[in-house]
Amino acid sequence: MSDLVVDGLVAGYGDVRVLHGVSFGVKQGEVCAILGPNGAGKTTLLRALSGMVRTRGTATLGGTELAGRSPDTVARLGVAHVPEGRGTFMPLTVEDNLRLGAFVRRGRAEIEADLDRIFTYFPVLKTRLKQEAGSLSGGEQQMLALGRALMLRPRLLLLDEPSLGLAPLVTRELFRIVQAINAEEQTTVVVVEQNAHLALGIAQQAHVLETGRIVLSGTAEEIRADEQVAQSYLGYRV
Amino acid sequence: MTESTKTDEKTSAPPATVKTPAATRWRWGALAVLLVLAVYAPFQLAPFYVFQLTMVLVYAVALLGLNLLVGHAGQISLGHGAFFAIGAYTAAILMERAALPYPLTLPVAAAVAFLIGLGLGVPAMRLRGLYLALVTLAIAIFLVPLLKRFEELTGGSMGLTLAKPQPPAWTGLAEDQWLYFIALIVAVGTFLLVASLLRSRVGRALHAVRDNEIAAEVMGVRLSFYKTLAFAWSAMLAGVAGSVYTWVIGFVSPDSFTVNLSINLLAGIVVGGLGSLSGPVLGGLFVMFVPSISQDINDAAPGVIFGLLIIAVMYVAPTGLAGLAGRLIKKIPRKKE
Amino acid sequence: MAGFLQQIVTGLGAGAIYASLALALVLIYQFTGIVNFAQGELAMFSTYIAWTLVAAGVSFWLALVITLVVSFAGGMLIERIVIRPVEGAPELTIVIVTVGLFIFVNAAAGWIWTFLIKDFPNPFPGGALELGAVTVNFSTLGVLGVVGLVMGLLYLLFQHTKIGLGMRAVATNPASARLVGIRVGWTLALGWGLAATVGAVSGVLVAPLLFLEPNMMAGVLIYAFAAATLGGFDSPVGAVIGGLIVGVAETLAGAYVGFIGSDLKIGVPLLIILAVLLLRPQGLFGRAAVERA
Amino acid sequence: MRVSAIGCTALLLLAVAACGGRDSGGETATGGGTAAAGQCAGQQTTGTTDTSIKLGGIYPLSGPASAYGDIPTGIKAYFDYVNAEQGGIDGRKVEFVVRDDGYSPPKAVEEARRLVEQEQVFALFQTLGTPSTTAVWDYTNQRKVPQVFVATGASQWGSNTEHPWTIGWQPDYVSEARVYAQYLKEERPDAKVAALYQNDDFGKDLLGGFKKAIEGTGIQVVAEESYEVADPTVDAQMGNLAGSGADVFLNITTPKFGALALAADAKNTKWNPLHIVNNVAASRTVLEPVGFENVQGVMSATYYKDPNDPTWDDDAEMKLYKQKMQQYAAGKDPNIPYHAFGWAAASSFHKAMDAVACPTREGLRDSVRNLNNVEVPMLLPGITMKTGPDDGFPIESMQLMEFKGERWELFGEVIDTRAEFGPPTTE
Repeated sequence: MSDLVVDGLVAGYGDVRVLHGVSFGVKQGEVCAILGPNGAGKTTLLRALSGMVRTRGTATLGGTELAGRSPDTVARLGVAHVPEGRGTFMPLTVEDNLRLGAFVRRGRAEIEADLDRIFTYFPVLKTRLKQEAGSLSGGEQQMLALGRALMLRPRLLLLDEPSLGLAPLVTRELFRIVQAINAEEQTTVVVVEQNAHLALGIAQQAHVLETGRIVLSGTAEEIRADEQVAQSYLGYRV
Repeated sequence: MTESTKTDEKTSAPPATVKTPAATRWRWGALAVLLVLAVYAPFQLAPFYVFQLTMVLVYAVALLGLNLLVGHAGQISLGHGAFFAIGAYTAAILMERAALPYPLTLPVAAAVAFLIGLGLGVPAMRLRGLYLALVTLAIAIFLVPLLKRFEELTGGSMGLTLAKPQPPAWTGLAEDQWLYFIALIVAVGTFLLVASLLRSRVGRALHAVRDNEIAAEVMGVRLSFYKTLAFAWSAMLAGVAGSVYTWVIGFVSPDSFTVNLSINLLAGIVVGGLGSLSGPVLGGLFVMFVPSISQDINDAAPGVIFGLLIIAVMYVAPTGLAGLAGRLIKKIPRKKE
Repeated sequence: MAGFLQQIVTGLGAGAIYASLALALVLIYQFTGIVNFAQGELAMFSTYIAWTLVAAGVSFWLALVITLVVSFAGGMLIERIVIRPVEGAPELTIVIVTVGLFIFVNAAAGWIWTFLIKDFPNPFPGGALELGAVTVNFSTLGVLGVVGLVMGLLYLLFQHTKIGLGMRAVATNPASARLVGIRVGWTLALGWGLAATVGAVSGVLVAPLLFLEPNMMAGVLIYAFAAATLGGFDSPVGAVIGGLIVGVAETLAGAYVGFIGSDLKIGVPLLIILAVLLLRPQGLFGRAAVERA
Repeated sequence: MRVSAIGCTALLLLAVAACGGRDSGGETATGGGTAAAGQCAGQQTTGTTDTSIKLGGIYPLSGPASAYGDIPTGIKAYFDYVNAEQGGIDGRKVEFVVRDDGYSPPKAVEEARRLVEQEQVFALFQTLGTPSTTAVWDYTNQRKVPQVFVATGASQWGSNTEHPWTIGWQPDYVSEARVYAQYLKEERPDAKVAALYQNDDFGKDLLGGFKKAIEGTGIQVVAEESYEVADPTVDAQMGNLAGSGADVFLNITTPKFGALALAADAKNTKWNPLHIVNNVAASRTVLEPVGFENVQGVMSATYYKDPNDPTWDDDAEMKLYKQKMQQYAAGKDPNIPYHAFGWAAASSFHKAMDAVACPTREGLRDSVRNLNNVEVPMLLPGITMKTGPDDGFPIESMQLMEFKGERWELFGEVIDTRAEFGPPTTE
């Protein structure tokens, strides 16, 4: 039984349609990778799920409709979206950024506990607590973005190109943490990634998106084994 | 700058015109009709309406300058009225104190406004957006007491009264018609000048500055140079409009050029439509006619209606009347399809 | 020397007036990146509401409370009704809408209450503090005190409450704020409400000193702009200090620089702004990143 | 997009042209006037018939100077009353068209042309403000359209000989300054005067007239400070003036700034000069917000009856004014002095029309320049309108007053400045 069910999702900007009916499902606690070339509509898909763009079709999370709702409502339903560019509140402190992640939650004690939990994943953030978020390095900012998302205690985590602009070593570390989070918190994750190799490394399921349509779906292993995918997105032949 | 404002700015830039042959024909046809009408109008209209249209043309020339700065270079000026005043006073002082024939005052007024624009533009153009708007606002406010201070030259708060240019006998034209044609020639001339300017390398550089300063800089556009130049040209056009204004009204005084003029001009170009060539004309019509319309609706408090009309136009046409007109026309053929 | 000190005190008195309105301007700018040209007029309108209540026999303090509440609601309403429809339009469009609002509110106030100047009760005692040869009016001290208090309350609100955190988030990155679940629309309305309330405080402070009439705030607005520019448009502290500097500088220049005199002293804030912006474009207390428009 | 926008502009202009063409009125149109006959033959009758007369007025109804927009309310009330109860002026019902110029000269030019060319008015009855009036007076005089009783006190309306069609009404600022100078000469021959003035023609005319009038006396101006109408306060100026040690303070301001200066003077307990406030700012409506206890002993001069002044409670004209205001300007406060000003000006116009030889534009022009001690009931007792071939100033007399208790008290004789000083001049 899939937790996230996307059915016939259509989305775009103004008169330009980007997604032409996308359907897939993600099981509770699974990581799902969305692959595809630039301009395929990967980012738009995540934006459609979190309500940042207008949509048609349905997308339900545990039976609750997400499509057509505003981003703040979707967040209140337990969806944390780490957008392209990380969405950091630059002039605010690291602590402010993290607390904003828990903006819709109540329960002071739990929130304080979650802060501590996030420092176990990202110890570096604890040392930078009173520093401006804008002064962090790219990798640290990505960690902050992840930490902010986790502060929501999300049921569904949407990650948009977490590797963008980061050094390979940092990227690998980041994906390791995502995997750990997924394992420990049982959070469902949808990750959009150029670096298919990395994404497939932590995903159970994967879909390839081209010009707004899913052209290929399967388990991570199946996708990795697909010759065309290998050629286009993995950069090597099987 | 936040992400959302970035996208806003992108959408606010007028889309590039796609010139299909049909569209080009349409365009030239419309322009030709417009010009014929403009030449024909003063022989058909009552002198009062001719005078009103003359003022529309004067404002249109000033707005053309403002459009260059705001619409094409993306810089906000709340001090355009000050350059208008500089042009007007230059013409008035030359006619009054130096007895210069009036046609000669226009190039001098243009040059003076250009130079002052250049001088103020060098420091002002290091500022962006809001800060530039406020500094130019301060210039507009400061000009009024400054004009009063140099009384021997400017006539102080009493201003200067001038004889209006008389039509040469051979034209057989009345005074209003003569002034109208002068304004029309100046308007057409400046419109052609600006149109060709925008098609040149300079125009492309300005658009690059407006759409993305950083990218423009990377592409090797000398930002401050073009911004300062845009500011000076904008001032020059305001100066040209100012000198024609002096001929038409025959009177300049500090009260003619209060900060309200600058604010009305900015409202005029935004209402008319930024970045389009018809925006200044529509804006000129707005500046000229809407205050009287407001009074016809409510003569107890015209400001109430004027304020509401400005807000209403911005609701209906957030990108200005030129954009609205464009959208309306676009809808017609679509229905036929 | 006493004359000089007295000039400074006079300047501080004027500066406190500018600062109070600058505070409201800065509030809106922080949230929306919009300079609200109608801010002073809204403050004037609020003051008329207070005046009407007092004239109807309501006690001053009760009238003040009612006015602040009404202004807050009015500010939010204006955001929902007037600004919301053009949300997403180019910034300049929104600025022009506030210009329209300026003209509308100004004319409406004249229509409703006439242009006769009105006496507004002064909450502060009428006397003055004599410090040697220098006289400091109690009303000047009162205005400075209230401006300081408002600034302190705003600081507490922004730095130590969840709503304040949300407002700062909306101010810096509205798209991202939406993603963490903040209702951005309501927060913006809240910002307008808050600015209108601070504006109302400014109007009530200013009215006993300048007399209440529809154009009461128009002159103050220009100086408030100067104050906000000088201090940095995103810094409430900067707005207040900017206001005081502008007030003192124009008074001193008007008094001691012969060429400037009273007629050209309005040029002094202009020069200060220009100098400050060229050396430090974000203003004295602003952040470089905020140069957004 | 641009393409169609130009098209639309074309259509719009076409529409403007079309609607303009329909009701175009030529320069020669007579506007339904009846041809004058007899001694009046050949004179202009535009805008008037045997049963009607159309007048146009230009005032700032919008913008920062809108306070003056109350003047036409008083005028309209007067004409409505005369139309309804006296059958108009000499059988001619008055139609009064008011236009808004927002205190902007170019707008005033436009509105003057609208009134003269489109509305075909008989005369411009009042344009307000020196800048707007100056902007249109060349036009009205070339057109030979009377521009009568303009609402500004600049002295050029009376002294300029090239504009016979334009004439002022209220005492000009120079005359007013002379009244104060005259008083000081007699009562305080060694006065040291500090002056606050508005930095425009009004402030400079009054201060200049005052300086001229005190030449050769022991009175001297020891300090002067100006303010701009855009200034929020005058505290800094008042501080400087207080430091001058003057014993007379001349307050040359418009109402709001007058109140600010009065309040600043009251607040400063160390400086207690004789405070003279000019007529423009001397209304009881200005003093009341300052607090009557703070303005005791303040001096001024006036020429028309202040509706706020209990002195006139039993005055027949004041009673009539208040009653008719209630009747014909319902909801308007008769105590606003601008309403009374408008009423007085309108009633002066009525008197001038009563005295015309011909009901023509020329007739009005000659009549207003040949007023022979015409009494206007709204003016102070003893003040009349008088003009002549070399005197273009209808009202030149004022009476001094001092604020006592809760009202102005007139004192001394009516001062005819012309008798004392000759024609006003700032030179």
